[in-house]
Amino acid sequence: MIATEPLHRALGLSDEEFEAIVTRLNREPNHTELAMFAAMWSEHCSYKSSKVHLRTLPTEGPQILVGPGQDAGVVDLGQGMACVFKIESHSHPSAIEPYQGAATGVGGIIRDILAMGARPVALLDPLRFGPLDDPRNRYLFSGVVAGIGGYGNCVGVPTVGGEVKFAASHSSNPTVNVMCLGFARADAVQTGRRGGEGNVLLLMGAATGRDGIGGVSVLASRTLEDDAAESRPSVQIGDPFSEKLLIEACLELSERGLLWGIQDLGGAGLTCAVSESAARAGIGADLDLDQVHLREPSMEPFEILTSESQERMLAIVRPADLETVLEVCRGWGLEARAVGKLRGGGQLFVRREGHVVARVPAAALTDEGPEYHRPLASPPWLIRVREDDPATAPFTGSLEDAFLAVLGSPGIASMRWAFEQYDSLVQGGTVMGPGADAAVIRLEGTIRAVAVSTDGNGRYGFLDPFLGAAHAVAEAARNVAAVGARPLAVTNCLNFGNPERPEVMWQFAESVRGLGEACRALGTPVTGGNVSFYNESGDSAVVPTPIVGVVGLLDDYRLMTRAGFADSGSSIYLLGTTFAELGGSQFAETVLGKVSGRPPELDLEAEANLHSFLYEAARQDLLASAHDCSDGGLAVALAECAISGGVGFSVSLSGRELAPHVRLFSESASRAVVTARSGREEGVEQLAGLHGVPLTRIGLTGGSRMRFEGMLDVALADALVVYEGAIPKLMSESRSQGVPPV
Amino acid sequence: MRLRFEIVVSLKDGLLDPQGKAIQGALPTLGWENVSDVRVGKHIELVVEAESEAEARSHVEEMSRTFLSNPVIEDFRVLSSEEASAS
Amino acid sequence: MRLRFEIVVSLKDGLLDPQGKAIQGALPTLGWENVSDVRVGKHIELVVEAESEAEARSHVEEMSRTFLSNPVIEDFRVLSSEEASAS
Amino acid sequence: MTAAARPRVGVVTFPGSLDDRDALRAIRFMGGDPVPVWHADHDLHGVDAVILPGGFSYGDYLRTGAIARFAPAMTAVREFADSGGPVLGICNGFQILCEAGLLPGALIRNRGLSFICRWINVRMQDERGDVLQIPIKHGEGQFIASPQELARIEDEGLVALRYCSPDGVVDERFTPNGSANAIAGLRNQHGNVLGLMPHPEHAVDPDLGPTGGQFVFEWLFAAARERVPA
Ligand SMILES: Nc1ncnc2c1ncn2[C@@H]1O[C@H](COP(=O)(O)OP(=O)(O)O)[C@@H](O)[C@H]1O
Ligand SMILES: [Mg+2]
Repeated sequence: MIATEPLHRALGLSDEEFEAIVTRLNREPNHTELAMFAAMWSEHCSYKSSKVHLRTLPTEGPQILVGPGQDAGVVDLGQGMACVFKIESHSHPSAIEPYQGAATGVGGIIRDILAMGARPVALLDPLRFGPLDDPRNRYLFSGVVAGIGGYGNCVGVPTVGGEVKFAASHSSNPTVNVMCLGFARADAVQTGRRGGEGNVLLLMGAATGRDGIGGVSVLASRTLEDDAAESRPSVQIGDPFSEKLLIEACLELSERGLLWGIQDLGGAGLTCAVSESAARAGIGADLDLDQVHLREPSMEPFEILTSESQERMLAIVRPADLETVLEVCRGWGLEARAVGKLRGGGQLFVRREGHVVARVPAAALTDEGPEYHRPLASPPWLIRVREDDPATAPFTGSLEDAFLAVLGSPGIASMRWAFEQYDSLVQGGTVMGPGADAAVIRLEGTIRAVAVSTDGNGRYGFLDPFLGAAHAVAEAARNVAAVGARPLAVTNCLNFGNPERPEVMWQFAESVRGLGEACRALGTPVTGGNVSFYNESGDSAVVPTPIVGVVGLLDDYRLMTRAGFADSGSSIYLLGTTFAELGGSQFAETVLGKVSGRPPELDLEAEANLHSFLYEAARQDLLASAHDCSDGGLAVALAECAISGGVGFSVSLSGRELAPHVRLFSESASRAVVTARSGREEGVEQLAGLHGVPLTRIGLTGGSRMRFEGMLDVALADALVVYEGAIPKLMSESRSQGVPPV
Repeated sequence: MRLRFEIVVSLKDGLLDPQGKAIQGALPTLGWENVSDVRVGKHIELVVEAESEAEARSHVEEMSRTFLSNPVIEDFRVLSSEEASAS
Repeated sequence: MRLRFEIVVSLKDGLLDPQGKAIQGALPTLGWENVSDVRVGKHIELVVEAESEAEARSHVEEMSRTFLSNPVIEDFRVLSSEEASAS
Repeated sequence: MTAAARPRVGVVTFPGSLDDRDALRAIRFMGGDPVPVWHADHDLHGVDAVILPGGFSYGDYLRTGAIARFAPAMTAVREFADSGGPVLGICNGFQILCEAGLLPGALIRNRGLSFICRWINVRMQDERGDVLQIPIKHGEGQFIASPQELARIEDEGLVALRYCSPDGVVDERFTPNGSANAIAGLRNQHGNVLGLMPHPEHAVDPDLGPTGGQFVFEWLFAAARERVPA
């Protein structure tokens, strides 16, 4: 760092941004104020590069109770209940310290749900790493998984789903996203209530320390170069035990009507929480830093204001309730201090030792940040990559070898190694846990349940960011429909490289366009999400990685469908149509060594029809099993049905116009494999007709082999070894790369 | 020669130490009101086979830095060494 | 007076130490073939306020026996003490 | 219904208990009267039986169960146990019972170090030798004891459950955490205190999976009824 560099640049603000602050304040900001602006106007907090694109997303629908703009989205589950959900990225800290980075990511997203007044009931963890032949990637993978489990298990929120994918571009840039769901009574959802002049700001939970200072500006709003070591103080240690106490205390306060409002402390710490609380109400606040419970007494005002110490919440409390609130906190063994008050007049006054150390309009921090239309340019190399269609490449190898190779590829193989490290059962609501198309969580005391899935396909995003994002929505919704639920709404985490590069910005804009189009067509509005930029090192950015979480509703979880073949002698149907689509497929990557061509086309109407068929069929109890068809194509879908049910099959895949390997491994969208309950075949066929879903009876379940007539024939037991054994085998040398966390 | 080493790995100053905090929090109710500043780290004991004490120590230092601790969040100290009996 | 103590809590000899074993198992693949007998324990640092060093030490011993270690499986050692600065 | 028919079963919530609400729900599901007990309570509200639930009391940061055992409610639990009251410790509850000396031995990090959440099979160590399907979910469930203690545990027949294969074969390969002698659950000499690593409260409702846990609640309720004259 050059000694003469102006402070604002060191803090990540551009000269123009600095000028804007001066104009807004009518004077130069002091250092404390500058630090507050730098944090709030960082990419992570202000969404300055993404806002103009995110605005195009569909956000409304009768089922949406709360859309974007709050800590988390909320959908109506009927019967007075609501589901609160949100996804967030913690990739940057995880790249430096995988265990703690992932652990604190879990803690952060849980507090977003809590800030809506909901009990956190489930976690999902979509993850991306570089290939596992590199020990560093194994270290990151095992550290992140241990960290998610370490925090989630101890805080008592079950981790019920997620996904893990591998790609070279994630080698130094792992993607760590965590989604959390909560349940609340619809009328008890906290929505950042307005008004409240004179109300007390109560800081609850952990002491504020120096760790995590500048997390948003240092870690999440820049690329990570070799200065990773300097980012150290931004990495924090999670304390799930304190978080558990925080959850129980907040829920008790909320149930007893003692909260006027509540806000989590995440990026930009106290500055963000206080300025948002004030600005949302169109007022100001007094904040007294002397009242903040510090871990290190010598902290500077700017440190206290921007510290991102974990396990803290800011409650807004009526003065008359203060004593009772403090008592509740004491009961849970939680520290709580009144640190300020909301006041009229829009200004945020910050005091330390009796002096005003900062005075800024709250709204200037939260709402008046910069907004950029960054230049876009599609990458020139993409044309060439797309022209190389793997479906036209000759394939003369053994279908059986190809099948086993695809089944055992890390992107397809069972992730039991990871998800068995997660408590998926705590809270007693898990009707279906990890390893299924979607996780299913029941609402206590009812037969209703929520189904949820997160998805994203990096190869598709790389080859066509528009289609990639649309496929992510389609696949996540298809997974939810496959268990018999009606998809309701979407949350998303957009993981990209440096937005100042036109190529990356183009990828981003295209992804948002794809996301919007798919959400509109499938009737699943976007309720919120998170953008994570600067996921690159050197000049290698992550492939466009939009992760989509879809939440759906099951009226009666006893009618839920499972993927596994349930018994012998059932008719197996393929729903949807198979085309010669190997572009970006798992087969092309694993067997042909190519990530090229165009991703499969996506007919969103056909997709929507498939979904309504699937949840209608479940509701009418027509299906013995249902499984969506995606990565690895029909061959993998059938194999997974057989492995998960422990029942083999025999199918005949017709379609002379397609080569056998294309019939097996094409990843054409909008398909699913179902079996009919015995005697309900006609019902299945009729319902498919009614919904306009193409249906082909391809064979029967039974036996202990996977038979694709005229193509290949593999023992179920052999396939099982490949499918279950792949990840443990890759990870076995790595068990102790790095000291296991205490 | 075979030398036994003791190594302490502890969280860097300034980082939250949840273990220390939990112990600290429990002490007053157990009647230990006069105890404070609790920090918890790892204690690792191991035996190194080397030509000299200096060589063994340099191995321990390197192992501690690259494997036994995570320098992003932890510091380590090599406490002591002593001749180890044959195992 | 305020005294800082260091305490080591380790699994009793003869009991299997899963963490030590895991580290031990990983060392050869990392090129440390000359390392053996790895044991992992806890290192606890704390400050005691007392009238005398002897009194402080007796507090630490008792706390270690009744709370900081589980005598069924663990041994403890009070390593050292030193005057602590006021916090 | 009379108290005898519908036993009142307390569940102690410590800071960091996680499966307490699940235990309360399972008690109700199995036909008992669930009674929440707070760690700071000095008495057990006259319950007929008590459960120490799963979770991470006090974060389990020092040792599992090490802090929880000093809670006021534990004094009451100890008195209750000494007077023959049935006490069931599940997972963290088992760890607390060992720390408190109400059961022998200790539970340390799993053999493979990782947390394991999995449906497993355990074999009852009684004449019938039923095999129950119950989930485990723990990072520190490896039971250990000194050789003499282990011999005493076996001699006195204190082992209540052992990990086994689906058809009941007890073998190290089916012991997920490396426990000595495949021990999954233990009782005290009087038979009224039972600790186990598997979670029976997550295996009672057929809507959610196998129901091997019902057996454990039936034992607890029977023991409670035996104490309370109808
Ligand atoms: N990819 C996205 N799509 C839609 N809304 C988004 C997206 N990313 C962020 N948002 C919305 O922008 C707002 C700010 O997000 P964020 O800073 O992550 O919230 P928080 O301050 O609670 O951490 C939220 O309402 C969020 O839902
Ligand atoms: Mg938030």
